Amino acid sequence: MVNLNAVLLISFLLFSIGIAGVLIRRNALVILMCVELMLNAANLNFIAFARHSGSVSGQAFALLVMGFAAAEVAVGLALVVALYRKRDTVQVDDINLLKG
Amino acid sequence: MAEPLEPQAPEAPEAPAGPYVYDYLAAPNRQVVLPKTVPLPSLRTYQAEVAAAAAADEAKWQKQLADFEVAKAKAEAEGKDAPKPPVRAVPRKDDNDMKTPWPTEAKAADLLKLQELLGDKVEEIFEQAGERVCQVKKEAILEALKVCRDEASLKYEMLADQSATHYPAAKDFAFSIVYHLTSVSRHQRLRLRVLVPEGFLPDSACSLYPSANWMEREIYDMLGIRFANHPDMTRILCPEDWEGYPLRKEYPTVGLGQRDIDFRDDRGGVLNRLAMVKAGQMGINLKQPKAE
Amino acid sequence: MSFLRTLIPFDIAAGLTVTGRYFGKVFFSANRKKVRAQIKHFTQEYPEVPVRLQPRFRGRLTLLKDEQGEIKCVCCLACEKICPTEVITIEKGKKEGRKMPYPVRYDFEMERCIFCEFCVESCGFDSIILNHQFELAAYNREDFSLGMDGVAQNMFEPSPVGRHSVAED
Amino acid sequence: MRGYAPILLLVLIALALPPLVWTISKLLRPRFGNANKYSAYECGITATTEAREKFSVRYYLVAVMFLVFDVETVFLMPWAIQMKELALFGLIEMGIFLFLLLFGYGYIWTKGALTWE
Amino acid sequence: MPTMNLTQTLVMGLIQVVAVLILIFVMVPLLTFAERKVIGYIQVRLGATRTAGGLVGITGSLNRGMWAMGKVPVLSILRGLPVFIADILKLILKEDIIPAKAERSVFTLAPIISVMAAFGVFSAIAFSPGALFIFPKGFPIVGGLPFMGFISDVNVGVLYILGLSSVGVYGIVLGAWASNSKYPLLGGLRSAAQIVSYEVPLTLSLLTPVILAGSLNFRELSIRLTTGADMHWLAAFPLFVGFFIYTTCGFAETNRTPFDLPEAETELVAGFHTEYSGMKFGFFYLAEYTNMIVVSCFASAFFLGGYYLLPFGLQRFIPASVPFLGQPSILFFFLKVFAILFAFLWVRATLPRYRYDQLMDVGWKYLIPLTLVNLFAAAIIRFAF
Amino acid sequence: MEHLLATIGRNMFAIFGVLALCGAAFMVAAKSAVHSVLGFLFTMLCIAGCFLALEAEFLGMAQILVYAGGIVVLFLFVVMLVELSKYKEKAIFQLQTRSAVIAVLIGAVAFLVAFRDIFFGNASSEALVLRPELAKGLNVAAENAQAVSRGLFSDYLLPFEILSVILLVALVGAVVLAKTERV
Amino acid sequence: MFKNEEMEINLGPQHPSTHGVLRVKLRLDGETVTKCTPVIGYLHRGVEKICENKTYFQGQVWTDRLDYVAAISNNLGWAEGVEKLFGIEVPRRAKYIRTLLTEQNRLASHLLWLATHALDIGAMTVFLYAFREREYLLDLFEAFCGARLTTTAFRIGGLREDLPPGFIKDAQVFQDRFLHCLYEYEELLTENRIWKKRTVGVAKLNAEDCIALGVTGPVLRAAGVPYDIRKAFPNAAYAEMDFEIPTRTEADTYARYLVRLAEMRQSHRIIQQCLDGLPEGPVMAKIPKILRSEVNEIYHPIEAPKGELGYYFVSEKGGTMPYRMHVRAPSFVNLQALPKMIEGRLLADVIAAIGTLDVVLGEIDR
Amino acid sequence: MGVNQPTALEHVLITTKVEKVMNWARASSVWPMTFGLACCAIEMMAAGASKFDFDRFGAGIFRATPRQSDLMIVAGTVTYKMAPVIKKLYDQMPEPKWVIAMGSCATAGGPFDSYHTIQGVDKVIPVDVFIPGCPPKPESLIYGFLKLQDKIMTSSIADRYKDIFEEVG
Repeated sequence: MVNLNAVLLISFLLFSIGIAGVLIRRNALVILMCVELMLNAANLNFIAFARHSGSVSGQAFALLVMGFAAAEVAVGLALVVALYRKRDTVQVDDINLLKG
Repeated sequence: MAEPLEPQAPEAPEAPAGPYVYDYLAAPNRQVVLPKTVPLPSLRTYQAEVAAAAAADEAKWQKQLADFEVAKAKAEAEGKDAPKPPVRAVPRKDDNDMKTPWPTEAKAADLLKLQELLGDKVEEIFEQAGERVCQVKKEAILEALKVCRDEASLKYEMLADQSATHYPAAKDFAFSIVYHLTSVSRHQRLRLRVLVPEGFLPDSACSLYPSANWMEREIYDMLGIRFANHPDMTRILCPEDWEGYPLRKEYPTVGLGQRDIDFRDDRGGVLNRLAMVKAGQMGINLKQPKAE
Repeated sequence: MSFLRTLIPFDIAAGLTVTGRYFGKVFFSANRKKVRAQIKHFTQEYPEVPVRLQPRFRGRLTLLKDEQGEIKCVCCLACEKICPTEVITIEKGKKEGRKMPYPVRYDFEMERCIFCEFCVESCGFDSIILNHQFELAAYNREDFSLGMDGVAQNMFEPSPVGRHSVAED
Repeated sequence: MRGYAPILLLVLIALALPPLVWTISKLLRPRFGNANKYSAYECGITATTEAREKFSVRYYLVAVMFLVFDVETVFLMPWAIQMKELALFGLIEMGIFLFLLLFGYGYIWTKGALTWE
Repeated sequence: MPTMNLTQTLVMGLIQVVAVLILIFVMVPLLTFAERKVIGYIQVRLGATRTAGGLVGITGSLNRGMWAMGKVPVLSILRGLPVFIADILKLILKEDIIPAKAERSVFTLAPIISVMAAFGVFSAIAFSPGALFIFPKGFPIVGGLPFMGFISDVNVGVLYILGLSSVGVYGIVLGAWASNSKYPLLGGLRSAAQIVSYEVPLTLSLLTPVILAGSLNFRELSIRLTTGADMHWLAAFPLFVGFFIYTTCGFAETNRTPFDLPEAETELVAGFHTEYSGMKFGFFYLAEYTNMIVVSCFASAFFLGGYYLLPFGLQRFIPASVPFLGQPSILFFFLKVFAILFAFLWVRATLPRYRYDQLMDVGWKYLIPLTLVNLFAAAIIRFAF
Repeated sequence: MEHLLATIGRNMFAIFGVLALCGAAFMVAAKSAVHSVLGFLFTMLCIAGCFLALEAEFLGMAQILVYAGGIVVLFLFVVMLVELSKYKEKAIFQLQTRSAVIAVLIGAVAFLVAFRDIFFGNASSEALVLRPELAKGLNVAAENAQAVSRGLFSDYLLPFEILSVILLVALVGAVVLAKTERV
Repeated sequence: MFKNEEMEINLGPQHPSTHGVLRVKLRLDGETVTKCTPVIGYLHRGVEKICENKTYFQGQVWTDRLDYVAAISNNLGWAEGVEKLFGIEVPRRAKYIRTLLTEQNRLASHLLWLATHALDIGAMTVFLYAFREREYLLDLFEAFCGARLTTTAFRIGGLREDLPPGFIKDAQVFQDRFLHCLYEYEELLTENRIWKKRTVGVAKLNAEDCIALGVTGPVLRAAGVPYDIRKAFPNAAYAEMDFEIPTRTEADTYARYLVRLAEMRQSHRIIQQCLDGLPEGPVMAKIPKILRSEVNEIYHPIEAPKGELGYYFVSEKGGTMPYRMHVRAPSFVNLQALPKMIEGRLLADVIAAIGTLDVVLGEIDR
Repeated sequence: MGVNQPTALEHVLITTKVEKVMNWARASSVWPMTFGLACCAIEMMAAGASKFDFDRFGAGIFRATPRQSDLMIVAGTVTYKMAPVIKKLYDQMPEPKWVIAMGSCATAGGPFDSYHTIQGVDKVIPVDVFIPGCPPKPESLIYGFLKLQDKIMTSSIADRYKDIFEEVG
């Protein structure tokens, strides 16, 4: 049987890689991917604790999270595409709306 | 690694670097024979020829008669039998099913109408082998085409074909360009012809007949006649960098050597040497191509 | 009704019927005799079964010999002149005991030949024909220069055909 | 989770198979190349423009629509297997869920997102 | 089923995996061969009948034997069978070109992904409802254990198959992208969008049997659909419609005519694998045909009665006491698989291909509403009866 | 043998987890966005493996279906849409936020140090086992999908309905954003 | 939208659906064609130049290789053109046999068109069925003149030989079978929804554009213009034949498909009339062995399967070779309409448009 | 040219029967490229159609891309403009590869001895089998193909390297 600590450790590491990615990468697409990664880390915890507590509601909620993540990606990428069409770039530091 | 095998080619001349091409202009049996006549069908020429032939015939006959008279007088004088009176030669009738079509006076209403509309811009109209020909001045071709297309009684909507011929033997022109017009609604055909000298830019018919686009490009490609106001006057059949205009009479059928390319990977010059051997056996002149 | 036709693909079913019928025909016909009766041009298994050629088929040029084994050609050069692709070269010569000229060389460059039969048509002495040979492939271009004294291929004999042509029944 | 062990095994074998075959064939096959051989194929013409130039944004739209429907299917699955147990309640609930999605489907249909121009 | 220890599980799994691999490696080349033959027969020609080597020696006797085989009506379809071995061998012996502009790693990875997805899917298919035979007792390690007709019997088999087959699309997209050439790019993107689009109606049409049977387990679903006690006879209708929708989507998923746009030869040369040669292309080929078999297995199990003889609830008219016809059998399953595979080839030989926009229209505007209606009908039937 | 296999079986989660971490690291560090997507795909598949190891079958499959099958495809399409060779990133990392890496690393180390006992101490390790009394008559391990279904349709009704609205909004929003007028 | 949004792609010269070596440069916006430039000349063989150096008798063999799919039509144009140049009257039986063979060749050409067009659109079986029927016709050609494709069928002044024995019987066998074959193609294609989707409304070219671009043949007739040289300027024995000019008004690919199918039926009718009413008599006119021309200029069009095929000759006095020979190839002119037909449409329509134009590169490039 | 050296494994293969099996596989599964140039292309298509059925020899899978084909049937006239394209396509084919020059034009320029026509495709790429005829009958092509199969069957790895070094003919 899986050790709860192992789950927590791995989910934590995933989450921190996600955060690091969001902070250091310039490519908006990779940043979005990192956000997804963070969501997944959270899902992992949901499932682990659901297992731990013996109920399935954590799993059900993780499923919902997946749905929300999908919606988020759809809109996020639509934004990237829209920005790209306007600015010809997907680098976040090039995208400065105020500069017009 | 083994060295490439050297083929035994003792009698081959020392091969200079670079690929070889056939020297067509210097090669035997490849010389171009330029035509001596100008085969431009024309009623006027034909009539002149017929008249000249008839006159020559008549003159011959008169000479024969005169000869006969002389001979008769001589015979009478010598007291011999009178020679046979000459019989005027009747053209021999061939026993075949051929009826050579000669140019005749224009009788078709279309041609007369065209002459009426264009006036002195028409150089000549006639019919031959059932085809109507109208030769117009080279500056007026566009106008003639416009009349042909738009005039209600003519209505030649379609430019079926356009082509040109090279006449190196002619003096005051070098090319004839013919336009074959078809009236789809009236089922009539007409040939317009212009004679253009070298270097003259005839007007493009593209604006009136879009189908002329490629045909004029082809004429340019093959004969080197450029058209004014053409949207895209580039070569169409030959590659862009082609040298010469193939359908001109001075261009040899086998070309100027472009085709004798050799794409094989020649490792160590083996192929070159073999080509030299072969050429030596066949008596072919080889020359080095110009530097690119 | 048209909605129903859109929903249920009758048209596709019709096409499938046609192809399916053919599949059945070929699949269940023993020895393919039945099929061949219905569809004349069913696959001809060429290397195993010899090819049926039409009598007028234009194959390779062949020089004919008469009953005495003499070459019939009298070097009138009609074929050489008429040949559109100029693949025939004849060299006139004399031979003991023969009145008519005798071809010392009769070269036929098969690689350029277009098998138009103009030469045969022009020949007034019936001394050449196009035979029914079509198996002409070779590994080298040189093999196509036929003359009167070739070993592998010459102007009199058909070239040896491949070992695939072993006919059955 | 024992049931998944053979699956994992098969997947691993499937992953290992192509490299294995390639290694074998590498030992057997001839190799000889020149610059032409490694150039991109374009019907025999030397390509003059970059291949990765641009793609239609339609492909993105298709992917978005697929994603949404995919999520919908994932949520339909648990409902489908528990259909009998969830009874009318489930039917209505899924009806609302589907209705909202189909509303979007109809909307993008009218917007022309489904039409490939 | 006797409980197994871990080693036994693993060894048993290995045996079964090998069995499935053999199945794939026999079926796929046979399928390509059958494709030649069936399409050939439809087109009133013979297809492959002989191999190289004339009439002497080993190859000669091979050829002579096949010539004799041509005399027998139905057997003649086996003429030229060795050609498929030659095909594989030749592909292995062929040079493998990686274009200079291509992204080497991704270019190599793409066929692996394709093969992985196609093979992985096989592991959740149950070819037979139960044990095929039992290993004799004296057998090392696995003695006394049953050899099952499936690799593994997972609870969410349907979901697993759907998920893994959707991974297959990466092989195509990445292969196309890595080629860095125009025709593959156009073909690959088309292919990806097409597969992705038809995935929706495909999944939705698979939901029909799921609703009717209430399980995600491949084997259970299949058995319940045919012999389930709570199956109403009306359920045959949504299943019947679902079968056609599923097969249509399956044609599109596997890029077969009339949906073979991505590799439409007459437009895009060879689609996404234009730049692939040798065995890299061979693996794409393998994956494509494996996918065809997978689709056929699915249709056979869920819509055509699976292990039982008759589909659409007709099996109830044959009592279980009838010795062979009333019992489930692996033979019936494969019979149906072969029938659908034949349909694949038949359709390929008959129909023209859609244009790309029309293909997307068919998917999004025609099949999705149809499947939703069908799904609703199934739900009503399941709910009301 | 038996023991080895059992060990491997017990540590399946860890194996998948470490693989997922590798994938994630590759994703963040990769130069090309396509490589990033590949890393992302690999991570998602490994996380699905983790879910399976946690006996959440349905969720594992849903993970493959939604993430590997849907979201990554979307990412890939967008990457291929926007990443042209001429727009290659000059620098893949933001220079000004290099300090962020350090901050994150320091945070991670601090976290690990602070909870070292909990993570690595033997005493507190707790196996993830299901409490049978909470399974409500269902064999959760065997009928995971049914269980999730029950959970979803009883406890999370409202979020479920909200999700449909959000999906609707996402669909419409994405279409509207991407299908703007051509300039 | 994007700065560099258009992709340039070469279709051909080596491409499965460009019917030889046509190259089409396309600019694509996504899948939509914004600009289309056909590039020809990959099969330019200098036929016109060669024919200027060959006698009128020899020149025919090059016409075989122009439109190699319909060699007999090309032979007919050459033979009739030269006969017009010399004023030769051909015996009636020869005219009938020429008509018969030309129509059979039209069938063969249309069958090949159907085969390749269907293959381009994906219906591969039609390809093989059509080729199967075509083999019949090729057998007939081989029986008549000894070659299947490059027939060199006619001679100036008539024919070399009369029909071989058994020809009429074999031709009748084909006649009896052919309509059933046509029915099969129709079953496979005409009503098929995919075929209709691929062809209805695709590659439209209305009558005005057709005439302006010089497009002739089935493409023009599918636009509603009943222009057929067999009726407009009857040659061979067409004046004595009873047939109709099938037209459609939709001017799209489907209409052209239907027009060509109807034309096959009409050809079938003409062949039947030729077979039934074949007159007795000689097949060769009396002409001298060496033809020497007068100064003349001839343009002789005939209705080839693809459209108006015209031969333009300029002859010099006493010459045995044409001074200038020019071929007005139908495909050359028809291909000009390609950009007009497909610009603004999809990539797949390019294939359909090339197929529906029925181009043969041999006569385009010459 | 270091890449052209036989590998150690190939040295072993040369001395064993394995090579025979390899040759058999290659000869039995020759996939031609769809590459029609002119008239001969029509006969090539006819050879693939029902009556002759190229597929009987295991050569029925016409691949559109050079990357997946083994055989290039140069069917028709090779012109100056087309020659670089042919060269490129030939180069893009993976080893081992073969070329059949079908018809007089591809063999020697045929009737087109003119300015734009390459006199024989062997000036551009190495040719294995020449088939004269204008165009050759489909049976003729099949015969040429059988000759090619013979050539493949009797070839050896050693020959291949010799070919690469000499590259003549």
